[in-house]
Amino acid sequence: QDSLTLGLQLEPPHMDPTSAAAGAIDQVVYANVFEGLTRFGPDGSVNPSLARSWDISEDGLTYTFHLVEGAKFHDGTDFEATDVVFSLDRARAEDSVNAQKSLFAGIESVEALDPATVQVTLSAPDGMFLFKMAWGDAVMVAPESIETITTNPVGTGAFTFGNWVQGDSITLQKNPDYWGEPAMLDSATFKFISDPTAAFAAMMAGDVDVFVAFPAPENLPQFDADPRYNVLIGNTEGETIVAMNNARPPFDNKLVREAVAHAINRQDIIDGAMFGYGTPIGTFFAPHNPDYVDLTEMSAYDPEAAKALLEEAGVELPLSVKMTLPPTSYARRGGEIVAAQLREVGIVAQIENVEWAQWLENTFRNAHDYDLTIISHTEPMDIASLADPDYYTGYDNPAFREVIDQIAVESDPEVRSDLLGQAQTMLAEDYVAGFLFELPLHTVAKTGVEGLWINMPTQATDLTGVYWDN
Amino acid sequence: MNLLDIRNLSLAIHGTPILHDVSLTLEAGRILGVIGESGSGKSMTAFSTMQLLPQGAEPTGQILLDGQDILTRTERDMCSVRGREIGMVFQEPMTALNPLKRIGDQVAETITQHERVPRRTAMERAAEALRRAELPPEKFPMSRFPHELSGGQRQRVVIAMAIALRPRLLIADEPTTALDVTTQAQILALLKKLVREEGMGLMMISHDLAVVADMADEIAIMQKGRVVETGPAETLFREMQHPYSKALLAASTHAPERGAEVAETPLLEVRKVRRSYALPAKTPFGARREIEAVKGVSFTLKRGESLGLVGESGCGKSTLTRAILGLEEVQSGEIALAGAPVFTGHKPNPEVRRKMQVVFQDPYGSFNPRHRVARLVAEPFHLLPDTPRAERDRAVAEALEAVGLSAADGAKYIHEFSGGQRQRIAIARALITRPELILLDEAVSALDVQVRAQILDLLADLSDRFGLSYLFISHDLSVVRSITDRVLVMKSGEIVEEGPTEQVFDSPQHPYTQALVAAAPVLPDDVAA
Amino acid sequence: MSHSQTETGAPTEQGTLAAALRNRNLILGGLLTLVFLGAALISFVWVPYDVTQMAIANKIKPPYAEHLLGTDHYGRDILSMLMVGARTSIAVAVLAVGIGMVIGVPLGLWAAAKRGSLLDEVIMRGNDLVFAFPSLVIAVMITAAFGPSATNAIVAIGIFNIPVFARITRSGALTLWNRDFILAARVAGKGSARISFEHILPNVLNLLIVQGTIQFSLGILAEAGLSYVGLGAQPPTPSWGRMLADSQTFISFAPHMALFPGLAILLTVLGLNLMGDGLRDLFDPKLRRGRT
Amino acid sequence: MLRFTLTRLLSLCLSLAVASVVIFAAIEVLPGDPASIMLGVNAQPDTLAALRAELGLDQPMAARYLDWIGGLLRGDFGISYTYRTPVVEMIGDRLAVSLPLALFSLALTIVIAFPVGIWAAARRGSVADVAIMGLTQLGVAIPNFWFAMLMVLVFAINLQWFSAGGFAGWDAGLFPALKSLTLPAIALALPQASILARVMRSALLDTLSEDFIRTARAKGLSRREALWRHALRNALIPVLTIIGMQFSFLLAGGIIIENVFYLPGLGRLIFQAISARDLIVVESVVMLLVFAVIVVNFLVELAYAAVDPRLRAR
Ligand SMILES: Nc1ncnc2c1ncn2[C@@H]1O[C@H](COP(=O)(O)OP(=O)(O)OP(=O)(O)O)[C@@H](O)[C@H]1O
Ligand SMILES: Nc1ncnc2c1ncn2[C@@H]1O[C@H](COP(=O)(O)OP(=O)(O)OP(=O)(O)O)[C@@H](O)[C@H]1O
Ligand SMILES: [Mg+2]
Ligand SMILES: [Mg+2]
Repeated sequence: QDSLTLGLQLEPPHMDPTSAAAGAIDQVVYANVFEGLTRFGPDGSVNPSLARSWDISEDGLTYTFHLVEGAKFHDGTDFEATDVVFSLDRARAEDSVNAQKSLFAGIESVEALDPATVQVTLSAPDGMFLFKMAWGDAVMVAPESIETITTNPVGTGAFTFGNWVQGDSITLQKNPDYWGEPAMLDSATFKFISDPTAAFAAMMAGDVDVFVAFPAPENLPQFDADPRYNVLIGNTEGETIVAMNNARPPFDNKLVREAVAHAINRQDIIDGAMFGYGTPIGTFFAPHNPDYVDLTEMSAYDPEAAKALLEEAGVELPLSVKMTLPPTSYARRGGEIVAAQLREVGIVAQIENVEWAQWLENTFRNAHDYDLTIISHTEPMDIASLADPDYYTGYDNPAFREVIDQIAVESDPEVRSDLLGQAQTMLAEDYVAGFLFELPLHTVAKTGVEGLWINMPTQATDLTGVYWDN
Repeated sequence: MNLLDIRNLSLAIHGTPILHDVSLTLEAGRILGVIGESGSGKSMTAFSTMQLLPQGAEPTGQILLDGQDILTRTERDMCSVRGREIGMVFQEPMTALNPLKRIGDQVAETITQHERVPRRTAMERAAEALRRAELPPEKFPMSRFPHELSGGQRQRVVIAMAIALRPRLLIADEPTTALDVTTQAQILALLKKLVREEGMGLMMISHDLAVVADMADEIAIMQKGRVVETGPAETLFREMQHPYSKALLAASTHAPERGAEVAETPLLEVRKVRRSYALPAKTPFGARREIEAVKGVSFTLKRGESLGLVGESGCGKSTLTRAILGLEEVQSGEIALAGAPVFTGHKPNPEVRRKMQVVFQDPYGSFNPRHRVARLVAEPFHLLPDTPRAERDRAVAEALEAVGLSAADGAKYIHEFSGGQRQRIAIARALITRPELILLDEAVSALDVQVRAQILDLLADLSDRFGLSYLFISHDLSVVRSITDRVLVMKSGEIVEEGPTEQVFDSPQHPYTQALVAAAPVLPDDVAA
Repeated sequence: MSHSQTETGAPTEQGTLAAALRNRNLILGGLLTLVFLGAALISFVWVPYDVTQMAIANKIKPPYAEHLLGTDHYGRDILSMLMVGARTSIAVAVLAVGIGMVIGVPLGLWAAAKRGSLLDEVIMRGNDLVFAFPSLVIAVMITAAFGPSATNAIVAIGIFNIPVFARITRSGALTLWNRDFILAARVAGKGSARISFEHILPNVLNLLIVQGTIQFSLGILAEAGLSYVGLGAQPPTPSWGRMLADSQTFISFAPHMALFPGLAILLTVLGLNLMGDGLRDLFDPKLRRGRT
Repeated sequence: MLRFTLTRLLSLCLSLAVASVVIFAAIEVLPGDPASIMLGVNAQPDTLAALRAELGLDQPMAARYLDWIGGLLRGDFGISYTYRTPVVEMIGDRLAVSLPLALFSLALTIVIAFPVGIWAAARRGSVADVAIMGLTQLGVAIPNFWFAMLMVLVFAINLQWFSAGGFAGWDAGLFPALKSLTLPAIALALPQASILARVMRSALLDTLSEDFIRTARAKGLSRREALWRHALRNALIPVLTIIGMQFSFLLAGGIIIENVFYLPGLGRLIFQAISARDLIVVESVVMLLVFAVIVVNFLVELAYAAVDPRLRAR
């Protein structure tokens, strides 16, 4: 058997990972169709990809990338240094619609030294630059194919884009001319099944071989008990938090936030909303990261303390607030449990279920019109975003900002690690949010499918190493 | 053996007794005339014979057809009996036809139901049946729908349906009430022929004593659910015993006392009225065809006058009625009541409408089946706002009693009444507000002579006391003669003769009028005395 | 036959009542409906367990002595949820059907009365427009404008019901307008509005009763769909529809979570339908027993 | 007839014109910005602005309306914001699933509902009637997805006769395509058939008490024959009305079923489009639906006239 059918919950809107934030796009094309200069490994490490190696100047400002040889785009054209220049210039251009344009903000210039060498000059040293180049938004695209990239992506990867039945499935074909280790599968089909029950049925009926990010954790024990299936449990970069609007009452008062933190029983939420899957977190940082500091004790479940804190804060009980919930299942379920827990200490959280569009517009972006919300931040290393006082969390702490600024330019790992620890502690001490858990990743696969990523350091379904073991 | 032998038939509907020990017999090749009081159970006896009783009816006794009891027969059996062995002409032809099926198909269905014949043959035979029922397909295409026919035409469709298979027993419930006398004569001749030549048994229910006297071999008289008298036709009328029978016969020649003065002021003026109906075009984009039902009719009706309108079935009388009432717009011509046009612009004039009431030719269809009779009768009060409730109730009770029903009947629904009772309810409704003009379209056709006499007296009395005027449409010339001052004779959408009633009937000028008068059935002289 | 026939024409109240009592459908339907209405009412003063209280440790228990109908995925008592949920579900469905009828039926009557006219065209095309909007889109629009709440769910479902009732009413009325008793009413000087209500409406009532009960059950289910996109009763207020929707992924191993709300909907709708059938018989003059 | 057709066409055009304004106005005011949804939580303001410009969202509403409507007139429905493909193609693809599915389930609905409704009406009050009406009750009250799941459990997971969902595509051949629509069609048809059967029964009971049924019986028709040949047609008008509504509804109303069977149908397209605020897609689809509903109702109206000659005049 050399073809594989994978189930995914979300269908990508189109195929260009460099012009939309939809993780669903990367989920299909990252590492399969498109490759960047560097790439993420299954453990989140940054590895060479189209850049086989690189030199960094002393001052940390100049990166010289040596490109792999013999790489070709799927349309047959060679992959050369000019393509790198094109791709990076396109992403950082004035009218670029790259969803992560900030990744390229530090780039001063990009030059092709020769067909196999590219030099990137930064405006300031950036310890994260290679990491940034591994993102799906920084993949290399062919200038000739830009016009039709949304429907017919042309990359350098081990799979070529096959066929897209909109609303139903996308098929990838093995690229026979791949420059590196060829793929072991002949073809792979992604089927898009958004309904959790349908996902269960499709898996059970054998319609799909693998379901990446299986949406209903309550069904996992059934698969686990079934010898025909393997359940892979990994982690993502998703810190799931009860965000509190630090910029307006009552949550501008740290005591109230602390009360909320103590009113929340993480384990109940993990059990009730995630059916036991998910690692508790005590701050805004992924627990599988080596720099993670376990601060969960600071916000241990303690309703009595919560009540005392509320009294100390002098708020009138019952305290009535609004909890806006986006449509994801962890948010809706978690929200219901959080509301029940808050009620125990005298906070009445009125639940308002909203659509994603409304959540983005009203809660996240413009108005920040919310008291509480639940959301998972899935970008890797996104602790820095909290430093922005205009961020929806409304957290405004100059000290924290300073630490984050230092991290950005620090390249000594030890110092960085220390700074990251400081930042994490500051967030926990300020009770910026109710920190719940790291979003788990469940992949259900038929027995015999090997080589799947267990964790999701970035949104991707890397099929290059996947094979059937029969 | 008798063809039909009804023995001690009793019937109750939802526990209310309707028939008591009814016994009747009929031999093949003979005619049994059933006459009697309206509401006496004639139709119910007929329905029992067909086993087509309404919900909740429980018959007891025996109905023997060829010695076999119908009441114990299975429904399956009955299906092969109905239509083939027993045919039935229903009293109310207007509602008896399926509105969505072409008349040809409805007649042909009787045939296809019982015989395996190709559709073409069935249609040919249906055409034949219709022709025999005086509805030749050349003139009245079989593709017509019931609503495109006049009352009398529909009645003939029902007759054609019943005789299509030449059943051995035909039950005809008032088969000619909607037919003009000439057509009636032809239909009666047809029935007679079927009986005499083909040995059919005919049970004929009728209020027209003259017709019955002419047709029947045996006569049964019914009253209050009982057969009060039976006997051979030749002798029965002369040797009647039962007081009801005597009263009935006496009533047949009753003429109401009329003393109303006819003023010279015209009340209703009809000028050059034309009304045509659109028939569906033959091809989707072809021109529409039209038939002209009323072709330029003019007449006036004076205040206090009772004007008769007689004429061929289908000549446009009912159409004219609807036009006068302002229910349908006419193509041309004017209609004015007391000087005011019934139509102003394209809207009926409410002022005018207040002064008119009508008794429709089809009493059953003209009542909402979901309202109680009291409410139905009170409906015209809508025209007179602010009548107190109590007064209305009193008026309703009074009106019902005036037409020979009881006030308690107001609580019933319309389907619980007999044909004649419905007609009386319609009359009660028309009279209740004492309008200036009442249009009566075959308003007494379903009434027994006694009740009819009562109603005619009532009409005459109201006219005397309140100056009511009538436009009286009827096929029964003796009735027209007794109640109207003047008469119009209509044929094919035109008025062919007009004049004082006595004069027109005694010395008819137009050939059609002469034919009409000649065809009118009369009781034999010695009986009528 | 000893019963007296009242001599006044008025139908006796006892007659109707007696007929109603003899009507098995009506009684059974009424009882069923009462049970659920009663449960809803009782829930205002007493429920076995507080439905806002969760017991995660005790989640997804099949029925047992302490929780007669088991517990849901948050360990809440399903019986209590059903009782409280009855309030939302019945209210939403009843009111939504009410809105649909109160607006849709007159529209349909009006359009039928003016068949073929511009007015008919305008009404019916307007209905088409509303009907064509997927209810989801209407729901999203309403939430966007007014925020989510049960009231808005009622409005959204009600709006969707309007064209349904309008069409049904019009179709029934069209044929009735050809009947002769309409002519009689017009002779009595009644305008089309009056005729529509006095003569047409009683004769399309059967259709409306049937459609009403259908829309009622669809309304309960629609509320579930709407609360999924955020419209509808917001948690923790339970509703039957949402209980069902929530139970979807548990169906393969905890069917009781779906079974009981499903049964509740089923029985309520069954009750209403029986009542509808009973009413239909009660109002059908031809089926009435003699006035005894 | 010619005039009739012309006035009908005119009415259709006018209705569509009015509908377009209403639809556009109603949908454009929805809060939520397509650009912001596409670019996600990390997008910078300048990037958002650039994308809005690219999509033409920076234009004033009137200009966008004219643009859209002008395109519609030329048969060009515009380019989807999120999918970046022509809306016509997307709708076409989805219709290739939804239309056959709607027809399929409507056919099933009719095939089930007619006999059932007629049967029940013929045996009013009998045990069979009560049982059948109880079942239709179940059909109306059972949530769609529940029944769908049940069928999937039985026929896809246990018996493995069908796949649990998905659409094989017409390229795969008629049989596989129909096969993949079978379970969804049944799931959609069940409640619709129940509804139709109930309406059918009720309408039949109304006509069965008319006088002409008695006439038909007098001709020797059995109760059942009278029902089939005379009552049925008279009961058809409300039934046709319901069928018309059901078809319009089935075209896009099966969102839940499309989700459960992960079919790429019109309903899911609307759902996705509205969630992503792909307004141009929503507007175009709703426009299409309005068109479909009007056409269907026009056909229903024609059917009325075909059934009832009294409705032909005027
Ligand atoms: N469905 C019914 N329910 C109750 N009573 C009924 C019903 N149908 C008829 N009746 C009553 O039965 C009696 C006999 O009715 P039937 O129709 O046989 O009278 P009839 O002799 O044919 O009268 P007519 O000459 O007026 O037609 C009437 O008094 C009538 O009120
Ligand atoms: N809707 C219609 N469409 C076509 N033709 C019609 C329509 N209504 C009536 N007609 C025709 O118009 C003519 C006049 O009908 P009308 O009902 O006025 O007759 P009538 O004089 O009342 O007859 P009768 O005494 O039989 O009741 C008839 O020939 C009939 O066939
Ligand atoms: Mg009679
Ligand atoms: Mg007439």
